[in-house]
Amino acid sequence: MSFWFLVVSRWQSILESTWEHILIVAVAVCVAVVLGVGLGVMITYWRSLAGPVLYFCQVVMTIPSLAMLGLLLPVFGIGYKTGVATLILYSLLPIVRNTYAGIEGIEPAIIEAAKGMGMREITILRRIKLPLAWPVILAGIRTAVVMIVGIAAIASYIGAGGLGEFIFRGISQWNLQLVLVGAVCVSILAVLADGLLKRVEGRTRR
Amino acid sequence: MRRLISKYGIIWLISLLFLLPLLSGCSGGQAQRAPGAIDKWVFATDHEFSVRPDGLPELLKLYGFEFDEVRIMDLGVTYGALRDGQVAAAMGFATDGRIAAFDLVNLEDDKNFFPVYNPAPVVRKEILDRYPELEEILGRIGPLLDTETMINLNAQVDVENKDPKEVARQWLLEQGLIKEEAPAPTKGKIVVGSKEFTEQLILGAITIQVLADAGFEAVDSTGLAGSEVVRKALTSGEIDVYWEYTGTAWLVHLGHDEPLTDSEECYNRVKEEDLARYNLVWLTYAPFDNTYTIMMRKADAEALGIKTISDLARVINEGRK
Amino acid sequence: MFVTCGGAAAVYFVENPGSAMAARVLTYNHLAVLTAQHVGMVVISSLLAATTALPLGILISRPRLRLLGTILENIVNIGQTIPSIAVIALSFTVLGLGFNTALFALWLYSLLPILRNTYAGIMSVPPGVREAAVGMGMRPWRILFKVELPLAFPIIMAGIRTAVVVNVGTATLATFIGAGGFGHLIVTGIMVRRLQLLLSGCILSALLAMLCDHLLGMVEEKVKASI
Amino acid sequence: MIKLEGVTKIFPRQKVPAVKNLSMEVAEGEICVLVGPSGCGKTTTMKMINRLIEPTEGKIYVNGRDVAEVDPIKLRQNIGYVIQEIGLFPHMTIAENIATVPREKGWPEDKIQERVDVLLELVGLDPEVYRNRKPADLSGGQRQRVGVARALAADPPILLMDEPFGAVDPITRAHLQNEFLSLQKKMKKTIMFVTHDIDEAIKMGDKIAVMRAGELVQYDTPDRILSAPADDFVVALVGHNRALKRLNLVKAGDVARKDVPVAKGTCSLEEAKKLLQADNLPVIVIVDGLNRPRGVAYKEELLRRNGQAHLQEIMTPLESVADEDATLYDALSTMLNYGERYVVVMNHNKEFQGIITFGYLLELMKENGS
Repeated sequence: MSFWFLVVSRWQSILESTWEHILIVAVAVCVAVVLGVGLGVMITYWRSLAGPVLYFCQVVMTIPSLAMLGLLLPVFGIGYKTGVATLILYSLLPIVRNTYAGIEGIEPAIIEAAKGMGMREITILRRIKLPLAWPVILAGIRTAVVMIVGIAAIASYIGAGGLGEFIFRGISQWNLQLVLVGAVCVSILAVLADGLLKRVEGRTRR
Repeated sequence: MRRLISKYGIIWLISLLFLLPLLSGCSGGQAQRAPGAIDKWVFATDHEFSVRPDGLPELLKLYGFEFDEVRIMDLGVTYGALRDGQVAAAMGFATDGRIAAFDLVNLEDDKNFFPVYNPAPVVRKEILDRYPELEEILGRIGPLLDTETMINLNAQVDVENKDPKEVARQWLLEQGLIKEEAPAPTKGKIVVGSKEFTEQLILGAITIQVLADAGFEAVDSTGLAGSEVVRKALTSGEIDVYWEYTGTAWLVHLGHDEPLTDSEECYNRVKEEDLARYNLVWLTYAPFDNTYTIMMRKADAEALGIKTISDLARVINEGRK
Repeated sequence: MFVTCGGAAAVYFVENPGSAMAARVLTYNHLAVLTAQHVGMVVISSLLAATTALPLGILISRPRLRLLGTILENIVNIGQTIPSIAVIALSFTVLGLGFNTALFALWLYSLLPILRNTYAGIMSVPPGVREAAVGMGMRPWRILFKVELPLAFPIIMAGIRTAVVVNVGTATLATFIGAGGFGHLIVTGIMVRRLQLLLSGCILSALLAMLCDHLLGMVEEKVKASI
Repeated sequence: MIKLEGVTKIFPRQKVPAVKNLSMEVAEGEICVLVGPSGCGKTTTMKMINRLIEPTEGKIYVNGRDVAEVDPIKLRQNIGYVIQEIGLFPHMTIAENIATVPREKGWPEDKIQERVDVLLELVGLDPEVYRNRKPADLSGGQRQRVGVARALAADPPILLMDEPFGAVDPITRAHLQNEFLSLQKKMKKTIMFVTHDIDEAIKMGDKIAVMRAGELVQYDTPDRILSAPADDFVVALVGHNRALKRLNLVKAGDVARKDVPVAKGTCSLEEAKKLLQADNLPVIVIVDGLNRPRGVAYKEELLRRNGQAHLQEIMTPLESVADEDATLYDALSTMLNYGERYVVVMNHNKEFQGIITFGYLLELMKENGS
């Protein structure tokens, strides 16, 4: 059976899985952005925390994703939740790092000027720091998204759904076409997400 | 830097030496050998079976033999590994379509090691009370499904890539269980569920079409994740009927620790307990048993005269001497 | 330090398997085999990847092959969006079961970051520096080895480090295709819900990743000092 | 010696030639400065000489040999090449940077090290201090010195310099220019020098080639460029104050009046008055025993005083002085700075060389201008 025949005959389940995949990634990214940016901002105020937090994120990155899924499995149980939790952890590093770098990279004179004009710290953060650091943060989000779209495929193994199911079923059935469907769809998703965020990035830069 | 270059050259050479045999090794794929000429007994299994108390370790103990090597891989890959001759024997599921398609045979579990997993339609009591004819309508299906038949149906989906619904319809027509055209629904709505793998999809499709033929409005809710999910859907009333395996119900849903290895006994005890505890009715069960199985290539098995796991144990143990 | 941690973790888990099922898997012999498999996969595939990606990256950064370079760069970028499990699965369905297939998949997957960083590293050499080298009459080979590669070295090394760390993680997936490794512990642990198995697999593979990263960091320092 | 014959360069996918039918010759030991607005083809012209760019048409000869027939590697190794400070290899030490071409040529290591030290001394950097530093540790001016040293490493007869002093601040630049000129006095290299700064061109060049849109507009001595610009483009390029700029072309030491009254501090006022009467100078220069100027005595002051005093007692310490290498422009600006009508010129040993007065300066310009 050819690849295209498979795509045509199973388009419904492919679409369904793709939607699941998007959903897991989207939920994870949303949570990770809130957490990551928050954490990133926090460590610009408590400098002593910056080292440990960034190191923790670094360590997370070295843990194989399959192992991470396994570790969180007893906590969140089979399925969706473990998948999302894992993806959140993996997307934290790029987002936290870039938030930190983005804010630290702002010209001190700008913040000086804002302070000099009598702006309160919270206003400075909201009106000056975050908008200026936003392109860098967005770049971090982009890295995170591309990465976790791929990791989400592995999360199918613990029942999180998504396009990884095609890949795992492809292994089980020794079926190249099934694997291809999974791989190609994940890859397309990643490229699309990347392109989309790049455009958003371009718009904010302007 | 100059030192680095010379080092680099050496690494390059070494890796070339690695790469060449690798590439030539890759292109081969299927090992060619005469039937029965097995010099090393390699066994393929998935991760779970390799450590479960009712899995490989106890099986080996019961039959009294050892494999030379156990290779662990993803469930389902074992069939292909066996077909390509990369292993001599493998574990699988008894009704998998690939057993027929790949020219494999199930070795008979002559010491009744494996627990039984006969499927039967499970209905909520209240539905059966409302439509007592269901017992007869669905009860007809089970006895017609023996292991051979189920392997064939599975093979049509898994190997020939047919649609489960089409496979089910074809079989039902052949058996004369349904007419060409289903009548317009005159009776009530019945929601049919199933787990997500091939066999369950076929069983679900069969059920739907039989019900439709009998004038019910059969709603398709097949392909729901794993057994926990489907079972929950049944008890909560989201679905009305699905096919469950006796062994699964006994070990998972009813929470017993000791697996049962006799079909009749297992069915009766499950039926009794499920009705009492959960108000679920088990209809007539099918004779096919989707349990673990030990498989070999048909050619190898015939050449070595192996039919049962005991035969296998004997051949291996004799080969050692 | 990593080795000590890993050893301690292994010993602890072997001595306290927590259940009969875990005890069956967690023996010193078995762990040694799994470690050998995992390390073997990672080391061989990484070495192969480095030795193929470096020359290739250098090749496509030559001005005459600039077009090829841009094309290949795009292919690599798209290739990196393919999930690791898919690469393993694809090579498995084409090449069949086993260690060599895993090796091939890992090689292919670590090729990309190294190739990309080699190319990017060489392209990042300031044009003024390259022009000065050409203008002074340095021979092309000497420019490559004395100017371009030393300047690109940190970027290339970053690529290799990324590749190896990812490689350690991807190698855990090789257990699905019968190539063993720490993934065996993890998958078995997930399958039969035994935390001890799971943890031992996680900790060993994470430690291996950190160890590799650390060693490569040391190599980087050494080489940097020597050029 | 560099000779270009009908050289044209058209870059791929471009219609307009970057360099159009250019012919010129740089004599041995001369500095030829290519000057013009950016994009006029001056850098392209220069890069064709060491074959970083191949000409579309025409021939280029270096020391009488057609460069197209010389192995580009050999060719380049015998042509020093200086570009802005960015051209230093950031990962190599200063010594390694300088040693690049000698290494390429396969010199023995001890000779290379010796050469590196000599060159570092030559460009005014202490070898002990700078040999093992990296370019990043140096200031812009120091890096530029290293750039020059590197180009001179294998003692090439020809130097190509592409805006070599472009990236440093004006004060450092003037410093580097002066040093380089005095170096060139000893080296006598044939130099092709590219800049967009007309002042630099006037200061550095023996000959200036003004280019516009790939064509040679005027190729002449700086003086002629200033006094007889070929067309409006050159006029605009040199600017409206070209008369003032011409002062840049004359060295103070070359024109300073030497036939002026000089006296020792122990000289009596009466004698000094006698010396002064012969001339209309505003001051009399007081020197010590080694002919080094110590101060001046103003004419009015001298004439007002009577008696047996010595010159020493009415001496004003020396302020308005210029080096013999300083241009008249510098001399004039010194005069203006101190509000004086004279400037005393000294050589490098601080010995008295002569004096330039404001009136004399006007006379000089009148003579040259006609």
